[in-house]
Amino acid sequence: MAELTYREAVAEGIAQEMERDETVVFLGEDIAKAGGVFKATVGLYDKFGPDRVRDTPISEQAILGAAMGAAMTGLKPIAEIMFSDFLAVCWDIVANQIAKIRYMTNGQVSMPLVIRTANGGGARFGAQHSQSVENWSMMIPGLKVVAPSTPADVKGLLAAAIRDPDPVMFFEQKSLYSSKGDVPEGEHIEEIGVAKVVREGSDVTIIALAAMVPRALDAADRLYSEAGISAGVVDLRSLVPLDTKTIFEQVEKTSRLVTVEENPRLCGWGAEISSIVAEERFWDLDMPIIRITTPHIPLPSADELEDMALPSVERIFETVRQGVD
Amino acid sequence: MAELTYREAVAEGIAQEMERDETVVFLGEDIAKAGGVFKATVGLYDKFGPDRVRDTPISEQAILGAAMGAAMTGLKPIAEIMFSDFLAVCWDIVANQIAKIRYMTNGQVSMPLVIRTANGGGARFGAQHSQSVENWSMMIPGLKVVAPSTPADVKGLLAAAIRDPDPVMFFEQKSLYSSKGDVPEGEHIEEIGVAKVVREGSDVTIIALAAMVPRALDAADRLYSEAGISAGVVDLRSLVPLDTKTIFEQVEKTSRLVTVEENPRLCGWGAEISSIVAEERFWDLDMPIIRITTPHIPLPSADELEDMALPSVERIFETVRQGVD
Amino acid sequence: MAKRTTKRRISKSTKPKKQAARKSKIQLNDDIGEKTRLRMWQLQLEIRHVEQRAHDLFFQNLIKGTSHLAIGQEAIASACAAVMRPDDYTFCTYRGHAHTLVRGASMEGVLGELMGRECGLLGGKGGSMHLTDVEKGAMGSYAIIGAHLPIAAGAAWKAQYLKTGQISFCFFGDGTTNIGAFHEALNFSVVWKLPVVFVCENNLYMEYTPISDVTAVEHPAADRAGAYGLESIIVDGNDADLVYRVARDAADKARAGDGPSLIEAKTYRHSGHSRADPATYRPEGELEKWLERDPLKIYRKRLIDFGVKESKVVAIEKAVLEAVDDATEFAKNSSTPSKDVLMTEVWADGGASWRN
Amino acid sequence: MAKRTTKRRISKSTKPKKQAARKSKIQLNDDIGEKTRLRMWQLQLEIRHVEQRAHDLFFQNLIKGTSHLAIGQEAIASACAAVMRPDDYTFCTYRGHAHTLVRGASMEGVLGELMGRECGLLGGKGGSMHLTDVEKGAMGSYAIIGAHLPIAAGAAWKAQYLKTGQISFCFFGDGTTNIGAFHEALNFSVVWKLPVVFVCENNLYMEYTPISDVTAVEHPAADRAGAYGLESIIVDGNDADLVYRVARDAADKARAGDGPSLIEAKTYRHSGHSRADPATYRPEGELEKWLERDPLKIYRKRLIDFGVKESKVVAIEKAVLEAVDDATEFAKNSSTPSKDVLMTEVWADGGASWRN
Ligand SMILES: Cc1ncc(C[n+]2csc(CCOP(=O)(O)OP(=O)(O)O)c2C)c(N)n1
Ligand SMILES: Cc1ncc(C[n+]2csc(CCOP(=O)(O)OP(=O)(O)O)c2C)c(N)n1
Ligand SMILES: [Mg+2]
Ligand SMILES: [Mg+2]
Repeated sequence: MAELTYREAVAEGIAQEMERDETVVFLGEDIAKAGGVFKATVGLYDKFGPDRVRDTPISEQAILGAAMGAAMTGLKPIAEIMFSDFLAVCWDIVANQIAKIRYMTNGQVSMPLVIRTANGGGARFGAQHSQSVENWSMMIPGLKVVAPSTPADVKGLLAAAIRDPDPVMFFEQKSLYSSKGDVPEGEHIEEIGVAKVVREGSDVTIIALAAMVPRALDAADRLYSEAGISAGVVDLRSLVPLDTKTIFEQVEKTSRLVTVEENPRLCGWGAEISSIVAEERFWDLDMPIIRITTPHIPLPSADELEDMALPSVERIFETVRQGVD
Repeated sequence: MAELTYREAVAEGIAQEMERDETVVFLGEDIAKAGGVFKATVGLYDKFGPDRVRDTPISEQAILGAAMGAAMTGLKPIAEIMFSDFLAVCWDIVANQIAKIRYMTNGQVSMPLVIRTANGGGARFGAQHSQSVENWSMMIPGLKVVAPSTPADVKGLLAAAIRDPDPVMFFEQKSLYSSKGDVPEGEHIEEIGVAKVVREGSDVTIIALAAMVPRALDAADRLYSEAGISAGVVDLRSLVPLDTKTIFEQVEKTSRLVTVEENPRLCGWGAEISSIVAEERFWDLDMPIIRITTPHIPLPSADELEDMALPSVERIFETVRQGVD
Repeated sequence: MAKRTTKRRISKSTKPKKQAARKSKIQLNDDIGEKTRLRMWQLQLEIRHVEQRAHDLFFQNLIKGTSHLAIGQEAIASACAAVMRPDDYTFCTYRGHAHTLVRGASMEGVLGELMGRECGLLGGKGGSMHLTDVEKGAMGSYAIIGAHLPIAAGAAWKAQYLKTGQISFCFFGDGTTNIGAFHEALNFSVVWKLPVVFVCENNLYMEYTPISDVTAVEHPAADRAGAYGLESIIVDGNDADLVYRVARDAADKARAGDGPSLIEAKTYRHSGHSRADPATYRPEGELEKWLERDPLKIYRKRLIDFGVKESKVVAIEKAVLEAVDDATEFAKNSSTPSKDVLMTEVWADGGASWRN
Repeated sequence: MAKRTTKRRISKSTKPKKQAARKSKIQLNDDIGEKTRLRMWQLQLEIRHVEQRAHDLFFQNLIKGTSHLAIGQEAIASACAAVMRPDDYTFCTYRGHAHTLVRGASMEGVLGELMGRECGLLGGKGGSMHLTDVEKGAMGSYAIIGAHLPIAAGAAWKAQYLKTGQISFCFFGDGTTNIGAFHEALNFSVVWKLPVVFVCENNLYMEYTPISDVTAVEHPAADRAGAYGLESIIVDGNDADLVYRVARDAADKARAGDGPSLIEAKTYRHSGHSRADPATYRPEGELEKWLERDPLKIYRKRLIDFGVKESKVVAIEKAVLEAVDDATEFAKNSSTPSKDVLMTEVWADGGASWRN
């Protein structure tokens, strides 16, 4: 084990896979010589050279188009879209092309690629550089969607995403880049599609993702110490495939479900989970399903406003406490 | 009253507003001289001339960018995006610019525009020309989302959308273009954000949108005649604003809720409604909330496959019957 | 300094001398040669007759949805195919029956897909706008304007990275030059020096709107070449020999590691944009003018002038027609897709499951 | 035929004769004139000092998030502002403090927004990348590359349609010329003959990557002008007079109904791309070379050479510094936004409700 930051784990995960597989290549804006604007890819250019780690123009459609063309002809590209908000400028390539081509061609074309992107708020960057858009991808059939919350998962899930024969949207949460954690040394790989029960609980289950996981854990601590409520926390880790098995197990156990999302309210992944549970585990529920989300507004930039908008430990604590009451 | 097709109602709605307001202008690909590829805008060019009804290059970002710039400086543009799938090529302008600018500028900028687009499947056009993407818009804060199911609502809601001071995504369902219905003559305007109970029922409430409304109605007829189940049908008409009041009234009355969506499963609007009801009307429910959707796959093109994928009258009938049982 | 933009305008073909057949024979075996010419003749016929069949099947209600015919544009797809190596990549549009066929995709596969049959290239899942035959190098037909230009660049990137010597051909229309992805793909390909040949088939119209109404320059592709430091190339797209030569030069350049080319081929579609379009927006006489420049008419005359026996020319046509008839029968008799395939091939594991 | 692309290269300014002050005086009142020159001097100073203050406040942790300074690029914004009518429209990027200020937005408003205070132009809701002051014609700063080019065209469309005589100025960087929206906006504006002036501030870098590494042509904007039938214009962007003249010509053209222009102004940012960037990727000596061509240095010398009294030049600078100090104090003392504003102004009714 070594203690790494979330951002260092990105480069580790990529390096691990580039070392074992010559067909893994990496492209994006300022990712090579400069090591990425979040410094998450420092060292890769020096290690793997200009043929495998390539800077691009500001041309997101070309970046993802190139990744797609390379993936369908034998490479395993990793493409960086600097901020997840910018997926909007190349959404056609993601949603209409990459996601659909295997199905449309009845399996003739494979699409083993990874799109990495910095997701989420908390950095005072304003509404166009702070969105949590994992649900944009979840709603498109044909995309796998992964969002790690710890450095170890960054490394293990990113490696898994690179090996995956299908397109994986890999959301790195901006506000976690400088967080630290133990990461297995040497080859490390995790399974995509498996949620993790990061805290056992008996009264209520809180399902969270990415930056909301540490907040849910903090809230769970307070719920226990301040209100005597035993809250389990599930780190979803992947939205597609979705680990409904783990969700159901926890719901069966606690009969109460709360989801915590960083994305704005409407059509977030919490809605999907709520609807699945309301359909398939309805009779297990002892409490309305509660969703905690950023309100349905663009994200403001001033410290106080942004902090108010994103689900806070306090809000999670209060909402769950009142809900369970 | 005059009997019009859904497509004719589009031109009527636009003409009504262009006549009363000089600042209403209309742009898009092949919409002027050719009257639109769905022939929904025939006659407008002749009536209002080349300054107000303008053909554009194949440049969706320019189309919506121009509409946005014109809206923020005093015009009321209507922009056509030929197929809703193509929203992906200009998604940045929709999701990051148009939707956010009022909030980001603290209200300095208004955005009175309408984006019309042909939505949905059933025409054997394949995965890139058949998507139902109203949920793409619903999930973006700052967009209003309207999807009419009848010619009268096309005229009345489109007129309302044009008058609305906020950006409205107006989804015309492709498979309904040739359907007919009575439309009020003379000025006709509907209120955005009000759902319509199109069939009263006491056992179960079916919530539907656009092309799913006639199917839900047919299924309700069969449920009554073949299974003795009294199913109410709500035509949602608008996703944002969402008429939760009407939804709650129906749920309180029937205690059973089924949503019918044409979009693929994950993060569809049905999930949002299910989650709202599971949170706020949980104790009224006597049955799990059921969602009927297109499966989470790209849409296939062959007749049999596409028909299997989209929610059919048969599937709605069977699912509701079994659910209520 | 910016590279000076160079220009090439190719509209004159090798003129065969009218005299002795023997002399013609020699010319026939010029840089193109008889074998290639007969192949291009056959390919053009295959496109023409499959497209006409598609047209007929449509009006028999055996083809649903939409379809976009390339009648009148056959020379371009055929000549480029004649230039390609079997392992080269083709990327094309919804107007891509032609480009798919010429790579060797079966007529049953093409017509079957249009008819939504099990024998279709995509098993009925893709439809006419997405014809693909990966084994033949036909890497897909793309139905949203612009996207396949950077995708073609990506396939070229793979060839460059693995040094396979393959190249990408990317076909698109005049209208496509006004969308953002065109610009990004061109710049990107030049900067990365990718082995890709971009071929703009300028048929004068987007859907129903003349390209000149919506484009800032006269030649939508060629007048933009300079913006990427590329040579401005315009070729008569109805003359397969001329297209062959520019395509061959571009392919040679790409294979030599000298990067992309952008070719504008002037042509015309004889029918409307898609099945339902009667093309009433065309000025009177325009179609007639272009019918005189029908690529098949031109090429038939060329072959005869070159001294190829008429019987040989006709025999090829007859064989193609028979093949089209056989394929039609086969496709008609193919069953509709089985219900099971609805939920297959979303993922590489063959399935469609998004949950455990 | 395509319009021949014409080229203009402007890098030599009016040379004031070194002799008598009286003579210079006459030159000072040339086509630009003293009043405009002093205004441009003041505007450049305002930008410089507000930006430097922003830099300082950042390192005092009073500005969060990010910020993108225009130190070194002041001449462009200032000269264009001097050309504009008060009712003209400005569209700019995240590097837009400059462009917003020169339209007359208050320094408190700008600094306050950077600091997330209630007095900010956007009440703390937008942040440094979205400065907007609609009353002053500053129609917004856009933080996703490319989008504001077609938006600026849209504002120009409105002016054209309502015949108001207004024009749009749209500012963007060299890196922006490689994204699709650039291409769409240029073509669209030319086809519709919109009164919009596109100004590319070529500061040699996108974020950390030299523009020449990722661009197919040497002059990212000017070498693309021909692709839209536009004149290729390059101007020394560090000389306000030169920028003023090309901007004035372009504005005149737009107002006369003759459509858009594309101006490439060569310049350099003295600091890194954004607050956290130490700009270590720059070759040694590059910054120093450009510091010698500092627009303020150039312009100060110009004024003195023209015979403007040094005391006058200095007085303006002093007044600007005082204004910046006052604005800083004001902004520091402004409260943080009240919690109520979180849920306002999503909709025109002032609220944020998505349901009844
Ligand atoms: C992004 C996008 N916008 C619009 C369309 C609708 N559309 C399909 S074909 C077409 C015209 C394309 O013209 P061109 O590129 O000249 O090709 P051609 O059809 O003439 O071969 C249009 C506008 C589309 N498919 N994708
Ligand atoms: C679509 C998009 N891609 C990437 C970025 C990240 N980004 C912000 S500024 C920038 C560089 C822009 O360079 P240029 O246009 O030259 O402007 P400059 O910053 O030099 O003024 C990049 C890549 C972005 N904001 N939007
Ligand atoms: Mg065309
Ligand atoms: Mg720059």
